[in-house]
Amino acid sequence: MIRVQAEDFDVGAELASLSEGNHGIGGIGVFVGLVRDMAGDDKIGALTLEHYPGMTERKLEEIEAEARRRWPLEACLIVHRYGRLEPGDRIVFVATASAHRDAALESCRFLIDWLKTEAPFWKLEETPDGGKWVDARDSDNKAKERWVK
Amino acid sequence: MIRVQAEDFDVGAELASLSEGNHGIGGIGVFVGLVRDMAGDDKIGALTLEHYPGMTERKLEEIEAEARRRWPLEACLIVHRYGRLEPGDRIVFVATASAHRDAALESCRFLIDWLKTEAPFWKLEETPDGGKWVDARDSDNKAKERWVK
Amino acid sequence: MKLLYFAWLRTRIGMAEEIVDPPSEVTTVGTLVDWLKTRGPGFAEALKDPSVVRVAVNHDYVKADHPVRPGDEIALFPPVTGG
Amino acid sequence: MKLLYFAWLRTRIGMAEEIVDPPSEVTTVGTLVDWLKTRGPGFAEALKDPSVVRVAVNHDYVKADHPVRPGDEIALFPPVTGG
Repeated sequence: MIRVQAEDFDVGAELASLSEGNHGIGGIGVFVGLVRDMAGDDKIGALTLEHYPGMTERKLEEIEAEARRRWPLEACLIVHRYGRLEPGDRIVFVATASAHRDAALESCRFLIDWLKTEAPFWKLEETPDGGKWVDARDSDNKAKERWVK
Repeated sequence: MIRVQAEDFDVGAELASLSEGNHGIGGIGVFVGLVRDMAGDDKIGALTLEHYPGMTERKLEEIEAEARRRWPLEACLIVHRYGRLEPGDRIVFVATASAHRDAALESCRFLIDWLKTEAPFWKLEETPDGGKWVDARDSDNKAKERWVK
Repeated sequence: MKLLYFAWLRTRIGMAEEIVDPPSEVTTVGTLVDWLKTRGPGFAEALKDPSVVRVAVNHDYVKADHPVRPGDEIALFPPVTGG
Repeated sequence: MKLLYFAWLRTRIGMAEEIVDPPSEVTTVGTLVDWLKTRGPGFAEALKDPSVVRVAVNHDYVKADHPVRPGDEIALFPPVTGG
Protein backbone atom coordinates (compact mmCIF):
# COMPACT_ATOMS: atom_id res chain seq x y z
CA MET A 1 0.00 0.00 0.00
CA ILE A 2 1.17 3.54 -0.64
CA ARG A 3 0.10 6.89 0.75
CA VAL A 4 1.12 10.46 -0.11
CA GLN A 5 0.05 12.93 2.53
CA ALA A 6 0.85 16.21 4.24
CA GLU A 7 0.08 14.82 7.70
CA ASP A 8 2.56 13.09 9.97
CA PHE A 9 2.20 9.36 10.58
CA ASP A 10 2.45 7.13 13.63
CA VAL A 11 5.20 4.56 13.04
CA GLY A 12 4.04 2.20 15.79
CA ALA A 13 0.43 2.24 14.62
CA GLU A 14 1.43 1.76 10.97
CA LEU A 15 3.56 -1.25 11.85
CA ALA A 16 0.90 -2.75 14.08
CA SER A 17 -1.75 -2.56 11.36
CA LEU A 18 0.73 -3.85 8.78
CA SER A 19 1.31 -7.13 10.63
CA GLU A 20 -1.98 -7.50 12.47
CA GLY A 21 -3.41 -10.99 12.21
CA ASN A 22 -0.72 -12.16 9.80
CA HIS A 23 1.26 -14.82 11.64
CA GLY A 24 3.21 -15.73 8.53
CA ILE A 25 5.38 -12.64 9.06
CA GLY A 26 8.77 -13.37 10.59
CA GLY A 27 10.45 -10.04 10.00
CA ILE A 28 9.69 -6.45 9.14
CA GLY A 29 12.26 -4.13 7.61
CA VAL A 30 11.64 -0.44 8.11
CA PHE A 31 13.21 2.78 6.97
CA VAL A 32 12.18 6.14 8.39
CA GLY A 33 13.59 9.28 6.79
CA LEU A 34 13.81 12.44 8.87
CA VAL A 35 14.60 16.07 8.11
CA ARG A 36 18.17 16.83 9.15
CA ASP A 37 19.24 20.31 10.19
CA MET A 38 22.42 20.02 8.16
CA ALA A 39 22.50 19.81 4.39
CA GLY A 40 26.10 19.93 3.30
CA ASP A 41 27.56 22.81 5.28
CA ASP A 42 24.41 24.92 5.40
CA LYS A 43 22.22 24.80 8.47
CA ILE A 44 18.65 24.49 7.26
CA GLY A 45 15.67 25.76 9.16
CA ALA A 46 13.04 23.72 7.35
CA LEU A 47 12.23 22.37 3.95
CA THR A 48 9.26 22.18 1.64
CA LEU A 49 8.59 19.02 -0.30
CA GLU A 50 6.89 19.59 -3.62
CA HIS A 51 5.41 16.65 -5.50
CA TYR A 52 3.51 15.81 -8.66
CA PRO A 53 0.06 14.61 -7.58
CA GLY A 54 -1.07 11.67 -9.67
CA MET A 55 2.34 10.71 -10.98
CA THR A 56 3.74 10.36 -7.46
CA GLU A 57 1.11 7.82 -6.49
CA ARG A 58 1.57 6.01 -9.77
CA LYS A 59 5.34 5.72 -9.39
CA LEU A 60 5.06 4.56 -5.78
CA GLU A 61 2.54 1.92 -6.80
CA GLU A 62 4.88 0.74 -9.57
CA ILE A 63 7.79 0.60 -7.10
CA GLU A 64 5.77 -1.46 -4.65
CA ALA A 65 4.62 -3.80 -7.42
CA GLU A 66 8.24 -4.31 -8.51
CA ALA A 67 9.30 -5.15 -4.94
CA ARG A 68 6.45 -7.66 -4.68
CA ARG A 69 7.60 -9.27 -7.94
CA ARG A 70 11.15 -9.62 -6.64
CA TRP A 71 10.49 -10.74 -3.04
CA PRO A 72 7.77 -12.81 -1.36
CA LEU A 73 6.25 -10.02 0.74
CA GLU A 74 3.41 -10.52 3.17
CA ALA A 75 2.83 -6.77 3.47
CA CYS A 76 4.31 -3.52 2.23
CA LEU A 77 3.66 0.12 3.07
CA ILE A 78 5.18 3.31 1.72
CA VAL A 79 4.15 6.66 3.20
CA HIS A 80 5.67 9.86 1.85
CA ARG A 81 4.85 13.35 3.07
CA TYR A 82 4.82 16.63 1.20
CA GLY A 83 4.59 20.26 2.32
CA ARG A 84 6.65 22.16 4.86
CA LEU A 85 8.69 20.05 7.29
CA GLU A 86 11.04 21.03 10.08
CA PRO A 87 14.23 19.35 11.33
CA GLY A 88 13.34 16.15 13.15
CA ASP A 89 10.09 15.72 11.22
CA ARG A 90 9.39 12.40 9.50
CA ILE A 91 9.50 12.55 5.67
CA VAL A 92 9.15 8.98 4.49
CA PHE A 93 8.30 5.56 5.86
CA VAL A 94 8.96 2.26 4.12
CA ALA A 95 8.02 -1.04 5.73
CA THR A 96 8.22 -4.52 4.23
CA ALA A 97 7.11 -7.71 5.93
CA SER A 98 8.06 -11.22 4.91
CA ALA A 99 8.42 -14.69 6.35
CA HIS A 100 12.20 -14.22 6.45
CA ARG A 101 14.41 -11.29 7.34
CA ASP A 102 16.46 -11.33 4.14
CA ALA A 103 13.44 -10.58 1.96
CA ALA A 104 12.20 -7.94 4.38
CA LEU A 105 15.51 -6.11 4.68
CA GLU A 106 16.48 -6.32 1.01
CA SER A 107 13.11 -5.19 -0.30
CA CYS A 108 13.04 -2.30 2.19
CA ARG A 109 16.37 -1.09 0.90
CA PHE A 110 15.30 -1.60 -2.69
CA LEU A 111 12.18 0.51 -2.14
CA ILE A 112 13.95 3.46 -0.57
CA ASP A 113 16.77 3.39 -3.14
CA TRP A 114 14.28 3.25 -6.01
CA LEU A 115 11.95 5.84 -4.55
CA LYS A 116 14.83 8.30 -4.19
CA THR A 117 15.40 8.36 -7.95
CA GLU A 118 11.93 7.64 -9.36
CA ALA A 119 9.25 9.25 -7.22
CA PRO A 120 8.57 12.86 -8.27
CA PHE A 121 9.36 14.81 -5.10
CA TRP A 122 11.61 17.86 -4.81
CA LYS A 123 13.08 19.41 -1.70
CA LEU A 124 13.35 23.18 -1.25
CA GLU A 125 15.52 24.04 1.74
CA GLU A 126 15.11 27.20 3.77
CA THR A 127 18.64 28.54 4.25
CA PRO A 128 19.88 31.84 5.70
CA ASP A 129 20.19 33.02 2.07
CA GLY A 130 16.64 32.05 1.14
CA GLY A 131 15.18 28.98 -0.52
CA LYS A 132 17.52 26.54 -2.23
CA TRP A 133 16.43 23.59 -4.35
CA VAL A 134 18.29 20.44 -3.35
CA ASP A 135 20.43 18.92 -6.10
CA ALA A 136 19.95 15.26 -6.98
CA ARG A 137 22.74 13.18 -5.52
CA ASP A 138 24.87 11.00 -7.71
CA SER A 139 25.04 8.48 -4.84
CA ASP A 140 21.28 8.03 -5.11
CA ASN A 141 21.57 7.07 -8.76
CA LYS A 142 24.37 4.66 -7.91
CA ALA A 143 22.24 3.13 -5.15
CA LYS A 144 19.43 2.56 -7.62
CA GLU A 145 21.77 1.05 -10.20
CA ARG A 146 22.50 -1.81 -7.80
CA TRP A 147 18.94 -2.99 -8.34
CA VAL A 148 18.69 -2.67 -12.10
CA LYS A 149 18.61 -6.09 -13.67
CA MET B 1 21.83 0.83 23.94
CA ILE B 2 20.75 -2.74 24.48
CA ARG B 3 17.99 -4.31 26.54
CA VAL B 4 17.09 -7.94 27.27
CA GLN B 5 13.62 -8.29 28.71
CA ALA B 6 10.58 -10.53 29.01
CA GLU B 7 8.16 -7.64 28.41
CA ASP B 8 6.93 -6.49 25.03
CA PHE B 9 8.13 -3.15 23.68
CA ASP B 10 6.44 -0.24 21.91
CA VAL B 11 8.11 0.26 18.53
CA GLY B 12 6.79 3.78 18.03
CA ALA B 13 7.85 4.93 21.50
CA GLU B 14 11.29 3.35 21.15
CA LEU B 15 11.86 5.08 17.83
CA ALA B 16 10.62 8.41 19.12
CA SER B 17 12.98 8.34 22.09
CA LEU B 18 15.84 7.16 19.88
CA SER B 19 15.68 10.22 17.63
CA GLU B 20 14.26 12.80 20.02
CA GLY B 21 16.11 16.09 19.91
CA ASN B 22 18.78 14.79 17.53
CA HIS B 23 18.35 16.70 14.29
CA GLY B 24 21.49 15.22 12.82
CA ILE B 25 19.58 12.02 12.07
CA GLY B 26 18.53 11.66 8.43
CA GLY B 27 17.48 8.03 8.44
CA ILE B 28 16.58 5.20 10.78
CA GLY B 29 16.87 1.56 9.78
CA VAL B 30 14.72 -0.84 11.76
CA PHE B 31 14.22 -4.56 11.93
CA VAL B 32 11.42 -6.14 13.94
CA GLY B 33 11.39 -9.91 14.32
CA LEU B 34 8.07 -11.63 15.00
CA VAL B 35 7.04 -15.16 15.97
CA ARG B 36 5.75 -16.97 12.89
CA ASP B 37 3.21 -19.75 13.16
CA MET B 38 5.10 -21.85 10.63
CA ALA B 39 8.53 -23.28 11.25
CA GLY B 40 9.41 -25.49 8.34
CA ASP B 41 6.28 -27.55 7.79
CA ASP B 42 5.24 -27.72 11.44
CA LYS B 43 2.62 -25.33 12.69
CA ILE B 44 3.87 -24.01 15.99
CA GLY B 45 1.65 -22.80 18.78
CA ALA B 46 4.21 -20.75 20.65
CA LEU B 47 7.87 -20.73 21.51
CA THR B 48 10.02 -20.17 24.53
CA LEU B 49 13.21 -18.17 24.22
CA GLU B 50 15.92 -19.21 26.63
CA HIS B 51 18.96 -17.01 27.13
CA TYR B 52 22.17 -16.78 29.13
CA PRO B 53 21.82 -13.81 31.46
CA GLY B 54 25.02 -11.83 31.68
CA MET B 55 26.59 -13.20 28.52
CA THR B 56 23.61 -12.11 26.41
CA GLU B 57 23.96 -8.49 27.50
CA ARG B 58 27.71 -8.64 27.02
CA LYS B 59 27.46 -10.00 23.46
CA LEU B 60 24.80 -7.47 22.50
CA GLU B 61 26.97 -4.65 23.85
CA GLU B 62 29.92 -5.96 21.85
CA ILE B 63 27.78 -6.17 18.71
CA GLU B 64 26.57 -2.60 19.16
CA ALA B 65 30.14 -1.37 19.76
CA GLU B 66 31.29 -3.11 16.57
CA ALA B 67 28.49 -1.46 14.56
CA ARG B 68 29.45 1.93 15.97
CA ARG B 69 33.07 1.30 14.96
CA ARG B 70 32.03 0.49 11.40
CA TRP B 71 29.38 3.16 10.80
CA PRO B 72 28.86 6.75 12.00
CA LEU B 73 25.74 6.12 14.08
CA GLU B 74 23.82 8.82 15.88
CA ALA B 75 21.84 6.29 17.89
CA CYS B 76 21.43 2.54 18.18
CA LEU B 77 19.02 0.32 20.10
CA ILE B 78 18.73 -3.45 20.35
CA VAL B 79 15.87 -4.98 22.36
CA HIS B 80 15.58 -8.76 22.60
CA ARG B 81 12.90 -10.61 24.52
CA TYR B 82 13.03 -13.95 26.29
CA GLY B 83 10.37 -16.23 27.76
CA ARG B 84 7.22 -17.61 26.18
CA LEU B 85 6.01 -15.89 23.02
CA GLU B 86 3.06 -16.59 20.76
CA PRO B 87 2.68 -16.23 16.99
CA GLY B 88 2.57 -12.55 16.07
CA ASP B 89 4.52 -11.50 19.18
CA ARG B 90 7.58 -9.31 18.78
CA ILE B 91 10.90 -11.05 19.53
CA VAL B 92 13.60 -8.58 18.59
CA PHE B 93 13.97 -4.94 17.66
CA VAL B 94 17.03 -3.37 16.07
CA ALA B 95 17.14 0.33 15.20
CA THR B 96 20.08 2.34 13.90
CA ALA B 97 20.05 6.06 13.22
CA SER B 98 22.56 7.94 11.11
CA ALA B 99 22.90 11.10 9.08
CA HIS B 100 22.55 9.04 5.89
CA ARG B 101 20.39 6.10 4.96
CA ASP B 102 23.22 3.84 3.79
CA ALA B 103 24.84 3.75 7.21
CA ALA B 104 21.48 3.25 8.92
CA LEU B 105 20.33 0.41 6.67
CA GLU B 106 23.68 -1.40 6.48
CA SER B 107 24.35 -1.27 10.20
CA CYS B 108 20.81 -2.48 10.94
CA ARG B 109 21.36 -5.49 8.76
CA PHE B 110 24.81 -6.09 10.24
CA LEU B 111 23.38 -6.08 13.76
CA ILE B 112 20.59 -8.56 13.09
CA ASP B 113 22.89 -10.87 11.08
CA TRP B 114 25.52 -10.80 13.82
CA LEU B 115 23.05 -11.15 16.66
CA LYS B 116 21.55 -14.27 15.05
CA THR B 117 24.86 -16.14 15.35
CA GLU B 118 26.47 -14.53 18.40
CA ALA B 119 23.87 -13.68 21.01
CA PRO B 120 23.12 -16.64 23.31
CA PHE B 121 19.41 -17.23 22.77
CA TRP B 122 17.73 -20.54 21.97
CA LYS B 123 14.22 -21.14 20.68
CA LEU B 124 12.09 -24.03 21.91
CA GLU B 125 9.02 -24.46 19.71
CA GLU B 126 5.76 -25.91 20.97
CA THR B 127 4.67 -28.38 18.30
CA PRO B 128 1.85 -30.93 18.26
CA ASP B 129 4.50 -33.53 19.21
CA GLY B 130 5.81 -31.51 22.16
CA GLY B 131 8.73 -29.13 22.52
CA LYS B 132 11.35 -28.99 19.79
CA TRP B 133 14.61 -27.04 19.96
CA VAL B 134 15.15 -25.03 16.81
CA ASP B 135 18.27 -25.96 14.85
CA ALA B 136 20.75 -23.25 13.94
CA ARG B 137 20.39 -22.28 10.30
CA ASP B 138 23.31 -22.46 7.95
CA SER B 139 21.93 -19.38 6.20
CA ASP B 140 22.43 -17.39 9.40
CA ASN B 141 26.10 -18.28 9.49
CA LYS B 142 26.43 -17.33 5.84
CA ALA B 143 24.71 -14.01 6.54
CA LYS B 144 27.20 -13.29 9.30
CA GLU B 145 30.17 -14.24 7.11
CA ARG B 146 29.34 -11.34 4.79
CA TRP B 147 30.41 -8.99 7.56
CA VAL B 148 33.61 -10.71 8.70
CA LYS B 149 36.59 -8.61 7.69
CA MET C 1 -1.83 19.78 -24.47
CA LYS C 2 -1.31 20.47 -20.80
CA LEU C 3 2.16 21.36 -19.54
CA LEU C 4 3.25 21.15 -15.91
CA TYR C 5 6.47 22.53 -14.40
CA PHE C 6 7.92 21.57 -11.03
CA ALA C 7 10.60 22.72 -8.59
CA TRP C 8 13.19 25.12 -10.05
CA LEU C 9 11.80 24.68 -13.56
CA ARG C 10 8.55 26.07 -12.22
CA THR C 11 10.21 29.00 -10.47
CA ARG C 12 12.43 29.87 -13.46
CA ILE C 13 9.57 29.63 -15.93
CA GLY C 14 7.36 31.47 -13.45
CA MET C 15 4.33 29.24 -13.92
CA ALA C 16 3.12 25.89 -12.59
CA GLU C 17 1.00 24.82 -15.54
CA GLU C 18 -0.45 25.99 -18.83
CA ILE C 19 -2.44 24.74 -21.79
CA VAL C 20 -0.55 25.13 -25.07
CA ASP C 21 -1.27 24.54 -28.73
CA PRO C 22 2.19 24.21 -30.26
CA PRO C 23 2.94 24.49 -34.00
CA SER C 24 2.66 21.39 -36.14
CA GLU C 25 6.42 20.66 -36.20
CA VAL C 26 6.18 19.81 -32.47
CA THR C 27 5.63 16.05 -32.60
CA THR C 28 8.03 14.76 -29.94
CA VAL C 29 9.30 15.69 -26.48
CA GLY C 30 12.51 16.96 -28.07
CA THR C 31 10.79 19.26 -30.55
CA LEU C 32 8.43 20.44 -27.78
CA VAL C 33 11.37 21.46 -25.58
CA ASP C 34 13.04 23.23 -28.55
CA TRP C 35 9.84 25.18 -29.16
CA LEU C 36 9.40 26.02 -25.46
CA LYS C 37 12.91 27.51 -25.36
CA THR C 38 11.84 30.09 -27.97
CA ARG C 39 9.02 31.35 -25.76
CA GLY C 40 11.07 33.69 -23.57
CA PRO C 41 14.19 34.07 -21.44
CA GLY C 42 12.69 32.17 -18.46
CA PHE C 43 12.03 29.14 -20.67
CA ALA C 44 15.44 29.38 -22.35
CA GLU C 45 17.19 29.59 -18.98
CA ALA C 46 15.17 26.78 -17.38
CA LEU C 47 15.64 24.38 -20.29
CA LYS C 48 19.21 25.19 -21.37
CA ASP C 49 20.77 22.03 -19.85
CA PRO C 50 18.84 18.95 -21.00
CA SER C 51 20.83 16.71 -18.62
CA VAL C 52 18.89 18.13 -15.68
CA VAL C 53 15.43 18.13 -17.25
CA ARG C 54 13.20 15.08 -16.84
CA VAL C 55 10.03 14.71 -18.87
CA ALA C 56 6.94 12.67 -18.08
CA VAL C 57 4.10 12.15 -20.55
CA ASN C 58 0.86 11.08 -18.93
CA HIS C 59 2.77 10.15 -15.71
CA ASP C 60 5.44 8.03 -17.40
CA TYR C 61 9.09 9.00 -17.75
CA VAL C 62 9.97 9.36 -21.43
CA LYS C 63 12.92 10.30 -23.64
CA ALA C 64 13.32 13.04 -26.23
CA ASP C 65 12.00 10.93 -29.11
CA HIS C 66 8.70 10.13 -27.37
CA PRO C 67 5.67 11.45 -29.31
CA VAL C 68 3.52 14.23 -27.90
CA ARG C 69 -0.14 14.60 -28.87
CA PRO C 70 -3.01 16.97 -28.18
CA GLY C 71 -4.60 15.90 -24.90
CA ASP C 72 -1.35 14.72 -23.35
CA GLU C 73 -0.31 15.84 -19.88
CA ILE C 74 3.39 16.65 -20.13
CA ALA C 75 5.46 17.48 -17.08
CA LEU C 76 8.97 18.95 -17.05
CA PHE C 77 11.00 18.86 -13.87
CA PRO C 78 14.53 18.45 -12.47
CA PRO C 79 15.91 15.14 -11.17
CA VAL C 80 13.90 14.11 -8.12
CA THR C 81 15.17 14.64 -4.57
CA GLY C 82 12.56 13.10 -2.29
CA GLY C 83 12.83 10.33 0.24
CA MET D 1 34.42 -23.98 38.72
CA LYS D 2 30.82 -23.23 37.77
CA LEU D 3 29.27 -25.02 34.80
CA LEU D 4 26.13 -23.84 32.99
CA TYR D 5 24.10 -25.81 30.42
CA PHE D 6 21.55 -24.31 28.04
CA ALA D 7 18.84 -25.43 25.64
CA TRP D 8 18.98 -29.12 24.63
CA LEU D 9 22.32 -29.58 26.38
CA ARG D 10 20.52 -28.62 29.57
CA THR D 11 17.60 -30.97 28.96
CA ARG D 12 19.81 -33.93 27.95
CA ILE D 13 22.16 -33.43 30.89
CA GLY D 14 19.14 -32.82 33.11
CA MET D 15 20.59 -29.87 34.98
CA ALA D 16 20.98 -26.11 34.40
CA GLU D 17 24.11 -25.56 36.44
CA GLU D 18 26.51 -27.15 38.89
CA ILE D 19 29.73 -26.48 40.74
CA VAL D 20 32.44 -29.05 39.91
CA ASP D 21 35.98 -29.74 41.04
CA PRO D 22 37.43 -31.73 38.14
CA PRO D 23 40.61 -33.84 38.35
CA SER D 24 43.93 -32.16 37.76
CA GLU D 25 44.30 -33.36 34.15
CA VAL D 26 41.40 -31.03 33.24
CA THR D 27 43.25 -27.89 32.20
CA THR D 28 41.48 -26.86 28.97
CA VAL D 29 37.97 -26.74 27.54
CA GLY D 30 38.76 -29.88 25.53
CA THR D 31 39.90 -31.93 28.52
CA LEU D 32 36.94 -30.61 30.54
CA VAL D 33 34.49 -31.85 27.90
CA ASP D 34 36.27 -35.24 27.75
CA TRP D 35 35.94 -35.55 31.50
CA LEU D 36 32.28 -34.48 31.49
CA LYS D 37 31.45 -37.22 28.97
CA THR D 38 32.58 -39.84 31.52
CA ARG D 39 30.08 -38.60 34.09
CA GLY D 40 27.03 -40.46 32.80
CA PRO D 41 24.92 -41.33 29.75
CA GLY D 42 23.18 -37.90 29.70
CA PHE D 43 26.54 -36.14 29.47
CA ALA D 44 27.89 -38.61 26.90
CA GLU D 45 24.79 -38.17 24.73
CA ALA D 46 24.69 -34.37 25.04
CA LEU D 47 28.38 -33.90 24.22
CA LYS D 48 28.90 -36.63 21.61
CA ASP D 49 29.01 -34.26 18.62
CA PRO D 50 31.49 -31.43 19.29
CA SER D 51 30.37 -29.61 16.11
CA VAL D 52 27.12 -28.60 17.83
CA VAL D 53 28.57 -27.66 21.21
CA ARG D 54 29.63 -24.05 21.86
CA VAL D 55 31.65 -23.17 24.94
CA ALA D 56 31.94 -19.80 26.68
CA VAL D 57 34.38 -19.12 29.49
CA ASN D 58 33.47 -16.08 31.59
CA HIS D 59 31.04 -14.91 28.86
CA ASP D 60 33.48 -15.17 25.95
CA TYR D 61 33.32 -17.76 23.19
CA VAL D 62 36.40 -19.99 23.31
CA LYS D 63 37.89 -23.00 21.51
CA ALA D 64 38.92 -26.41 22.83
CA ASP D 65 42.47 -25.33 23.72
CA HIS D 66 41.33 -22.48 25.96
CA PRO D 67 42.48 -22.94 29.59
CA VAL D 68 39.95 -23.52 32.36
CA ARG D 69 40.68 -22.55 35.96
CA PRO D 70 39.00 -22.78 39.36
CA GLY D 71 36.61 -19.85 39.68
CA ASP D 72 35.75 -19.78 35.96
CA GLU D 73 32.13 -19.70 34.79
CA ILE D 74 31.97 -22.14 31.91
CA ALA D 75 28.85 -22.47 29.77
CA LEU D 76 28.09 -25.24 27.26
CA PHE D 77 25.31 -24.80 24.76
CA PRO D 78 24.21 -25.51 21.18
CA PRO D 79 24.57 -23.00 18.33
CA VAL D 80 22.37 -20.01 19.06
CA THR D 81 18.94 -19.53 17.45
CA GLY D 82 17.66 -16.16 18.65
CA GLY D 83 16.73 -13.06 16.72
